[in-house]
Amino acid sequence: DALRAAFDAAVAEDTRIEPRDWMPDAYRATLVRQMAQHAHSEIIGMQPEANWITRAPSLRRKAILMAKVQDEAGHGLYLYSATETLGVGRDELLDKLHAGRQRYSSIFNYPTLTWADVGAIGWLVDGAAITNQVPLCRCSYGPYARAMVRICKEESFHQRQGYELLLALSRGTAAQHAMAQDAVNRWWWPSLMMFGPPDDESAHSAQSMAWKIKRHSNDELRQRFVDICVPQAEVLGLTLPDPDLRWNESRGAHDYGEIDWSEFQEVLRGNGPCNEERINRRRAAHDNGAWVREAATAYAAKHGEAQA
Amino acid sequence: DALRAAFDAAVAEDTRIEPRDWMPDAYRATLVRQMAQHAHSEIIGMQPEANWITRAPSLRRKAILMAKVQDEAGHGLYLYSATETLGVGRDELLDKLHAGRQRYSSIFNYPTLTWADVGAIGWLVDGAAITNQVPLCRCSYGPYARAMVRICKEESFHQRQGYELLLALSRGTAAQHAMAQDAVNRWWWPSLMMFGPPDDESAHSAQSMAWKIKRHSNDELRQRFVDICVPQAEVLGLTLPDPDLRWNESRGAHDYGEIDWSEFQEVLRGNGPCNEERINRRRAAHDNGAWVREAATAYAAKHGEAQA
Amino acid sequence: VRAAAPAALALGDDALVLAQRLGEWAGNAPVLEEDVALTNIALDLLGQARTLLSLVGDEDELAFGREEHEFRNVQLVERPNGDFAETIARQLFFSVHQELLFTALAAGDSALAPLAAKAVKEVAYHRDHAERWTLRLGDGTEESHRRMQDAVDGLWRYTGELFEPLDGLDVDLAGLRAPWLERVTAVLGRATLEVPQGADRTPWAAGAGRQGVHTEAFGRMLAEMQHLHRAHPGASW
Amino acid sequence: VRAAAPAALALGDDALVLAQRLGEWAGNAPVLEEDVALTNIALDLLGQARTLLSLVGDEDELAFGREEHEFRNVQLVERPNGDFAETIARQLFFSVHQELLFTALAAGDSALAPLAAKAVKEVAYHRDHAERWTLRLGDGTEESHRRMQDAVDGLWRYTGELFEPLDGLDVDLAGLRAPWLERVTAVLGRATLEVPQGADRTPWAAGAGRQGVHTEAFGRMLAEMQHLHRAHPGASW
Repeated sequence: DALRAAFDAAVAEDTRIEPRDWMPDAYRATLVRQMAQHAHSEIIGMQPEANWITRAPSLRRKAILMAKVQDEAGHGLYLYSATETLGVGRDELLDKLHAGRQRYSSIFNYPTLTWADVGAIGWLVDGAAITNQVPLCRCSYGPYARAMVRICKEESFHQRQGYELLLALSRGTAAQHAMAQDAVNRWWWPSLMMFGPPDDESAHSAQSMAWKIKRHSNDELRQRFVDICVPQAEVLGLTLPDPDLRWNESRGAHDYGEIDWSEFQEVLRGNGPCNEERINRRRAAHDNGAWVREAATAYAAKHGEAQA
Repeated sequence: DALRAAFDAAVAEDTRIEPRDWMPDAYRATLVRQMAQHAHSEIIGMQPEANWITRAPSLRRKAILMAKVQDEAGHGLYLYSATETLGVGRDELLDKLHAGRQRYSSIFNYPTLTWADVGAIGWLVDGAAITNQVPLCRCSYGPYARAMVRICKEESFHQRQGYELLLALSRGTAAQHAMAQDAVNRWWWPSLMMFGPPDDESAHSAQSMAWKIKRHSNDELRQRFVDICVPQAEVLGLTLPDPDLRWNESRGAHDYGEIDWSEFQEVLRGNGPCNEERINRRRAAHDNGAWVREAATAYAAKHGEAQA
Repeated sequence: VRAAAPAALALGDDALVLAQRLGEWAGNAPVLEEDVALTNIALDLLGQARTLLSLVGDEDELAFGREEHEFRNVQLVERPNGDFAETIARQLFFSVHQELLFTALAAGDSALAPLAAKAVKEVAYHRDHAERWTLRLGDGTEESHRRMQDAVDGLWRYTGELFEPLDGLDVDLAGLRAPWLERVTAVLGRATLEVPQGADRTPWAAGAGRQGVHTEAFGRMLAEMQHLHRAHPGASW
Repeated sequence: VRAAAPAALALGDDALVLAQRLGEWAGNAPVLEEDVALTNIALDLLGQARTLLSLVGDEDELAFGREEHEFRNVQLVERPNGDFAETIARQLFFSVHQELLFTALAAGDSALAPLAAKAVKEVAYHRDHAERWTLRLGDGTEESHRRMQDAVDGLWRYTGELFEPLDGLDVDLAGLRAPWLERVTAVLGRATLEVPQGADRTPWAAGAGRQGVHTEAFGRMLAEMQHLHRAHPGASW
């Protein structure tokens, strides 16, 4: 019909789909699922880094880390606002998160064990996120694309700060260098898993690419990320923990070792190091805050103020 | 009557009154009040010292401190058992403590701000307690007197350990010495207040002395304590914070400065630095443990086991 | 600058310690907007702290290398976060004070005037934020009213210290108490809360922070804050 | 002794870290008898830790001077106390293991045999204490049953690490798993609790403590434990 044709044409011509435009139900559902997962990842992702706010070893680093965690909360706000353009509110999505019915990025189920992990998250995890997200700035759904433009700008700032943190450690004392290397050892493989399963096992990819919600395959993005990281690791003076990593002249790209997908599946199934801690902490914050939200609602009802 | 006469004779002859003996109601009430206050002081007194268990600066000191705090819990147990010989159970007394209807020693409403406070409490607070308590080993009520024998033995052990802790600090680095001096500065006057108000203002003293529950007046005990501490402070190399403190040849005792009884009254009224923290912490431990005690009772009921 | 150093240290410690406390909320706030707001306030305070401490010496040596008794902050800012109401009450009391103080400082010509002039706008936001929440909690539900009143009552005795004289400050702190009380009273009144009747200080508990006497909770806070820095003496970060 | 050093360090760290956790209970126990009992167990463990660490080096340098990744304790012992049920479940799992291990060690002739022979009696008491409470909580009220089952389930994945091989130990740790499981199963059964069906380890979370990989909570525990010592380098106490 005409609506479907207009939608298809808009996608084909790279015109943005906007909230009031007609869109297929499956397109809407896919977007909501992906944006919710992204929003949840931002707010769960505050935890591993906030773990070091109180212990940051210099005031400058403490300020940078606080600003970063604050940005993540802000990203969560943009993204929940973007889902609202599709008629799905934040409260509903949070309930699903707390009930374990919606996911967040598995990477946040790994622990931050040392200060260097803050750097490794910035360099590798934010780096991987950016590699995933930059194409989303051209995503077919307007509000999501615009949110991603702002988010990517801030993420790339975080990524540089993480890199610089690691550089300071790598060039610091022997203990600091070892701390940095240890962090990279622990975060490298989980970061590669952030791009999702190999292309031949990826469930939603083909339809998402047709809809221009997704623009590149998992393996393409993963390769791009590896090729970016290798020279950066050299400058850092840190070793990526993969004996099979080497330049492949013929492909014009780096070969890398096999990823342990069984670990990925375990973390997805809830058996990662911190799955329980993360979701319990989130639920606790929400439950402990219930009386505050109720007070704000009651006050607004009495005084006609928009809720806080 | 005959019972009264037998009681009076026993007190006069320094024979112990035992639980099944007849005793005046006021004697019983005075004993219960004093023993309960003493028991409460032991368990509240665990808090300021337990505050440093997790932070003790050497394993040896950590072990000594743990053992001391454990002893205090044990003293609480003896003393609540002793009140039970007078028909008043621990649960009832704890309820009164938690409701603010029975007191504990005001000294525990001061904070332990540094590691040296652990030493100052041992030397001064335990020292004052012993000076108060040694005469209680000859108290007219048998179970109380016997509990005090055991308690005094352990307290004097604690007192020596506290002294030795301060000595190590005083002879340590400049920062350690300063820490020790600061602790003594903060604990000296409150320790002197532990003997209670001056004799001419002491409400219960006369009757208690007649009953041989009490054997010396507040001011006598306070003087004894000052005379013990002055030479010990010299050996420690620490100064007692009282410019009026000096040997009085004619009295054969030390003169000391005026005590700020308004502070004492304020702490008694609940306005000390830690009154709220101490009682809130105690209530929280009790409330958080309610389900555990209920479980033990339920299990005992099912299995006929004596309650834990 | 030298003349102002004791004041810069004390005010810097106030800001640092409160920033540290507020930083504990990150990821734990009752609503996402408050994760943003509380962290934002913490960041402002941390910025103030860095400027102030740098007037006195090396900011990191001062923050991470001092013992408890060398800190000069008021005890109010070191009080544990407690529930959200306690955090808001602490923030209200402190921010109203800081806005008055920085406004006065900004009008003077001491070494602290530039910092105060810059910070006064952010502090006005902190105060506004605390006021709004005081209203919502005080005049919200029965539970929130009770919690907010408990928080105000519990922290009241830590407020008097804010007005004790401070070396190196060309502002009459005692003179700020009347306008402070007037503003706090107005907000509490609108929030249907009682102004506490108890003392606003006690000689040993609250009121000694400026002389380096703190509360038991402060030592644990510093242990967490300083441990990593102290574990690597001389390292750069 | 040198051959046994890696094992002495690991077992010493187990005892030290669990003592530190139990020490957090002092003054907070649900009943006064448990203030005594938990502190008593903590003291026994601290004594074991001191003996074991002294076989390796200076006990205080080891306890207060190492970074997190240098500790070799199993992750089980560093888990936060949680509620009383979690503390009891942790203690049951650990004490049953320790009793089996020390019994085996005491029968051998390694450098750890004397410590094990001395400690085995106190460990039997720890195990007995944990068993009694497991029974009371499991077979007490509905609430205590639920809490105890949650605790057992939640800690189960930290138990497998107890049976991983340890350098310098002349005991087949893997061989202790069967008797351990038998005893734990018996106690849980009597307590009307289910033996958890989930994995008793996960490759990255629980099972890496012996290689120096710990959990987020451990860093905060060490910060508190080490701060004062580190704040006064070289001082004697």
